[in-house]
Amino acid sequence: MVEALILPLVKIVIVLVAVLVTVMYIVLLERKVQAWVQVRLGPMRVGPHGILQPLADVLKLFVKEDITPARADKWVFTAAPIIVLVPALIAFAVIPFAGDLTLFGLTIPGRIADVNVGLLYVISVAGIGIYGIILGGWSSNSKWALLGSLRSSAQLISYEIAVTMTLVTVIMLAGTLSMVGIVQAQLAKGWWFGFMQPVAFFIYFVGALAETNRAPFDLPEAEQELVAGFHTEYSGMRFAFYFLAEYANMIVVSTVATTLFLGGWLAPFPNVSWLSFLGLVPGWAWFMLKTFGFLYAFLWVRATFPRYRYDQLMRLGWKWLIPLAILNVVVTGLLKVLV
Amino acid sequence: MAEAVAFYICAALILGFGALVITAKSTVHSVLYLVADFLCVAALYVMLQAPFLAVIQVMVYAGGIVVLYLFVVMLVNLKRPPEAHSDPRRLGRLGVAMAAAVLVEFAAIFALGWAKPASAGGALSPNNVEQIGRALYTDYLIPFEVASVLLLVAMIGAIVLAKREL
Amino acid sequence: MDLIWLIPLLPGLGAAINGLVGVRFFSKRTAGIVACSFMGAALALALYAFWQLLGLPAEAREHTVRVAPWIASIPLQLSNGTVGRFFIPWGFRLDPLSGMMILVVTGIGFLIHVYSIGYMHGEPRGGYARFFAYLNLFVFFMLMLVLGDNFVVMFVGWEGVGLCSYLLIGYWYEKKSASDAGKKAFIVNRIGDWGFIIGMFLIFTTFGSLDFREVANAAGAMPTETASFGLLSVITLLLFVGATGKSAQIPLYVWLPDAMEGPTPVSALIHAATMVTAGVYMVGRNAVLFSHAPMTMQIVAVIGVATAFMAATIGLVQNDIKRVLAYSTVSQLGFMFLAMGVGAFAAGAFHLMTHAFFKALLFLCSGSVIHAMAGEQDMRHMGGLKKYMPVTYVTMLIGTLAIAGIPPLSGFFSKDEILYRTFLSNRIIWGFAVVTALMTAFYMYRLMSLTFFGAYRGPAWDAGGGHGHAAHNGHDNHGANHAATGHGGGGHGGHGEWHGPHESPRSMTFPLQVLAVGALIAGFVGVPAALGGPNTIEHFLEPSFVARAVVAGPSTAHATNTVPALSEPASAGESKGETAGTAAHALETDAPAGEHAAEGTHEMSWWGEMALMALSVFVGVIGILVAFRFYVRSPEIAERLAQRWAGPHRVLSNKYYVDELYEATVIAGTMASARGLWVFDARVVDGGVNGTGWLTMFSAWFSSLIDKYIVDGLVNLVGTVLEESSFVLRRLQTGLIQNYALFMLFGVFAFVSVYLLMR
Amino acid sequence: MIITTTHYMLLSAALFTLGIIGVMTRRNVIIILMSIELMLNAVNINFIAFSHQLQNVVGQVFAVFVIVVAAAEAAVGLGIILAFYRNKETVNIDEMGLMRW
Repeated sequence: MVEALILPLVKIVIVLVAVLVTVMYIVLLERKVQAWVQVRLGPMRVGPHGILQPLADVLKLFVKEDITPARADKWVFTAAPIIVLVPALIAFAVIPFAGDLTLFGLTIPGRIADVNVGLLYVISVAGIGIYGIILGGWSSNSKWALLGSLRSSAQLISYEIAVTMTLVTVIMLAGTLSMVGIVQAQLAKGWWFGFMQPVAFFIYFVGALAETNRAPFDLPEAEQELVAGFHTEYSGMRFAFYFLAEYANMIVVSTVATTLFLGGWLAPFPNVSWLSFLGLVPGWAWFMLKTFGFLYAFLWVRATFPRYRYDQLMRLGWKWLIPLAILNVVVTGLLKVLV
Repeated sequence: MAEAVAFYICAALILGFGALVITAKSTVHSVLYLVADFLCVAALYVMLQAPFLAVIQVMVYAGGIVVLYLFVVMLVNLKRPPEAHSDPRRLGRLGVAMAAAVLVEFAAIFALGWAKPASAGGALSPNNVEQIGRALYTDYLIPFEVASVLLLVAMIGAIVLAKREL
Repeated sequence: MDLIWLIPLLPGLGAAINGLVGVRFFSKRTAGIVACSFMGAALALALYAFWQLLGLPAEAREHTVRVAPWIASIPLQLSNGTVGRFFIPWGFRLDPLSGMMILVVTGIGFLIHVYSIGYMHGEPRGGYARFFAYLNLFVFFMLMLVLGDNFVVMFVGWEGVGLCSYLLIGYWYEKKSASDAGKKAFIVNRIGDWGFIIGMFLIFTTFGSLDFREVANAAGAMPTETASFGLLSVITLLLFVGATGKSAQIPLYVWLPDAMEGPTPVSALIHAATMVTAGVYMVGRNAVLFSHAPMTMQIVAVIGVATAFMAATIGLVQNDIKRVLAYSTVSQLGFMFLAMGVGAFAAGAFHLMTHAFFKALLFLCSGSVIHAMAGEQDMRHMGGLKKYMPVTYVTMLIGTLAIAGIPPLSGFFSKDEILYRTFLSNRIIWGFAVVTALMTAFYMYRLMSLTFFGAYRGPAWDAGGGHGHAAHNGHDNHGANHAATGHGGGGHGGHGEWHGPHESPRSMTFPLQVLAVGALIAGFVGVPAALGGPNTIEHFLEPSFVARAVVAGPSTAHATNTVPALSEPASAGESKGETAGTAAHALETDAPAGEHAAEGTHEMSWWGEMALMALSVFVGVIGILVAFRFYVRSPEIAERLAQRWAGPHRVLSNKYYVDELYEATVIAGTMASARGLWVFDARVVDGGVNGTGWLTMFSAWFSSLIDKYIVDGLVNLVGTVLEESSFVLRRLQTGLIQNYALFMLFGVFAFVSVYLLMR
Repeated sequence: MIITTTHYMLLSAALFTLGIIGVMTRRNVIIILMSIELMLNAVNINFIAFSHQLQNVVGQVFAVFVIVVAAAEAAVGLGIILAFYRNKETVNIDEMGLMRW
């Protein structure tokens, strides 16, 4: 009873809290990083060095008036942010944050569930999130929102293909769809798949930027053109949901990248004997470290690159990344057969 | 017991959402009900020890096909209600009656146990992704290839149809 | 000598340049220089080749050059059942006969080219270049004819010279008589070519080759057809038909006099010196074949002497200066064929050469006269031109004496040789030949007399310009006048204002002088043994007329034996003492020798030969003297004679009515049969076609009825049935998809119900 | 209370009938297409139920093929609807009678 019900519930609560706190502080981190890159200070007023700024933001969003546009489809308008947020959160169900932990005599797996089609689960759940964006834009009954949602969904669908193709190469290397199995395969091979599949890793990174609508692919919410994209008409708590979902998605793709390409909870080079002291650091710490590294790359890219034009974005996706990813699959298959 | 509860909940949701799909006034709502219906069907698949199919159902149906429907619904920006015009010769009620009659007949056949399913033959492991893959790439290779050609043709056909001018 | 293929090619090149470029772009001067320089080059090359040929030993004087294959080897079945190779190379062969011919062709051709520069200068620029292109082209084909080492290459040349002859006779094509004459020459030649081609076919199927040397060798191995008229006789007769066409013999001579419509240099070159001798050359080339067919030889001799006699008689009364020369040419060609016919091939070829010289000379002189008289050709309007044109007078006198056979001019030697050999062969023919020689001397001197002696009878001229205009150079602008006055009677056109007879320019008199020298001395290459000469030409030419002794012994002996008086050409001189008596007898009688002379008198005593010579000289002198008396001393005698013998005179003047005869028979027959064929075509063939058409239309109409009522009826029936039934059935097709689906659903319901009911 | 394959078959039949009723009654072509998707899903439920019943993977393989066909059908069908809508400004199936007599 404890292992079947209580333990998963506890883990779910832990993960949810951790994700929400992380989101809050990722926002602060983003503002700080942006500021430092632009030689500014960033938020400084709330708490020392603005450390309490996220709390203030949350408070503001909670108390703000929630406006529903007059001719909006209210039902859908309300449901859309939830449809976005829920898949982003349930995707964490199959992410292995750590190896097996032993606590109070119990062996606790370092994840909520180990589904044998875990990777496909992540992909399919991520696909559901698109509905939220489309419906949000459509139900707002606003041109800005509609155009933003169309752009966004087209972009998501396009880059989903390339990203899925890179995942196929990982599946081919690991021989399993299970997230835990993929990490164990990296342990068995002695190499992170990021080193074995640099091309796939690169495509995944670019695709992840586009999937999460991050700069330089933040076309759907391009402020200068579309005000705020699909969530132009949202405010207050519903806007907070979208906001949350976006950053939660960032964390999802970062954790997936960590699991697939960077060895998950494994210490670097676990089978190199003189580096074994790295194993003293617990697995969940390595996982956090890698995930934050990946997230930092997101922020870094945002501060560095200018935004793509829409046709350039599509051309990059369809004419470069997808063919490259398919080629990568073919080459990987050939090498698997020949080597 | 738990399985039965889960089944009846799932079945109720499936039929309920199905009914909503065919009765909803707004096409967009109809699409949303369809998605919900599919998700429930996916849950049913999980109960039937077909997790791969469940995931595929979500990924392809919910994540792909129904998005397409949604797009089309949004693009078909109708100026008048889509069901405004009704041909006097249509036999809708007769169709419903006939469908009900067929359902009753089938239900009779199933419920009275006249059609007995055969007993279990092989062994299906819970993790059957590998089995499906083997079947697809060995015994069903040619249907698989034909299906891929079908998809390619459908893709080209859809592009040709949807593009305003080539 | 390996470059002999260049000899024909050079004039060909000249023709191409003048014809393709010159007609449009060359000035008259350039065109003339181009043509003459190519001819000069060909002449130089020919001389060089000939000199090399002389350097070889007598047996080896035969050199073949094959430039390229033409018709690759085609296997064809022969008459004897074996398979022959029909292989035709572009082969050229230089041997004594063709060597002599190329010298004649290039030498005289060159002189006539030079002459033409002066003679044709009144022509417009394009026509001038065209003329020279034609002339060069002619020389090209003529050289091909004489140099070709097989029948086909020879035939190319043969047809080519025919074409050039046509082009040049019709050079003034605006004039109907000229173009008619050209067509006549062409068509009459075609008749002869027909024989030639059939002969060629027969030769190939008989011998399996068309190479002259191979054919001669093969023929040499065959028995002489003394008794029967065999295959060789047929072949040679057919070849001779070709020769009569080209060389203007009875019955195909009629085109040659008309050919005088062409410019005079053309007459000289083609219709006197070279082309017309092609037939003679061809017969000589196939001497072995002919000598194996004595019956054909007999025919050749008879035709030859008949032609000679007939043409000479016509020539007696003609008044057109060129026509006299034309008939003279026909007559002399007859002599050559006579020589061939009696087996004196070398003598015939020798006469060919000397004739080329003096006849070219005579024609060019006549051209000079015509030039001087501004196109006048009628001798009755000439006279006394001696003082106006001394060079022409002297050279023409030389030519006349040469043709009349006065020693030591060239004509004497060759004609005497022919007469001698004829005497040995057949006395009757010899008699005719002697009479012809007499007439030759007569009409030639008549021509001289009417032209140069006596009083001037021509039109008066405007003496205002004096005589100082003599040198007509090319800078005078005659073109416009020429075009305005049209072409004078066949010579060259108007000179604008005519200032009376005058000597011709240097370019014309120079060839006259050269040719006169030739006519004087050309005979010395053939001084007969009787006069102590070596008779060089006969020895030189002999290898061309015999089969090569390549076959085995007995047949070789046979082959040489069958060439009478040729295999041992010098025997006449060596054994002169032995048969002196018979010869004397033969000389005295001067009558038909009878049958015993046919075989027995193949050789004569020295005295006999001398006597024959004296006789021929005597005949020549007589002819000259009579002509002198008739036409210079007392012209009224000629008129009296003409009146007394009015009938024969009219016949002669009208050339025995041969043209009219042909008109009435051949041409009218052809036209009539053509009309008949046309009627046949119009009535029977067209009627058949129309009948077929009508039948087709009728059957089409009938089948259309079937189509309309039966086939269409069935189709319409089907359509009607369907249409009617559709009125009922289309009620089901509401266009509502759901209704269709309902039908399907109903089907499912029915099946399930059946399942439920049946179980 | 054991859930047998018959339960799944009854569920499938009910869902299929719902699809039929949708096809029969609605005039919006898009909804008709969606009803057809419902019917296909009903078929898939049957396939997988039998796959479970027979412990045989072939049923699932066929379900995959059905999904493939459904995807193709949706793509082409929606393409046709778009093209038709562009010309006639309607998606009402009762107004799609061009080929009727």
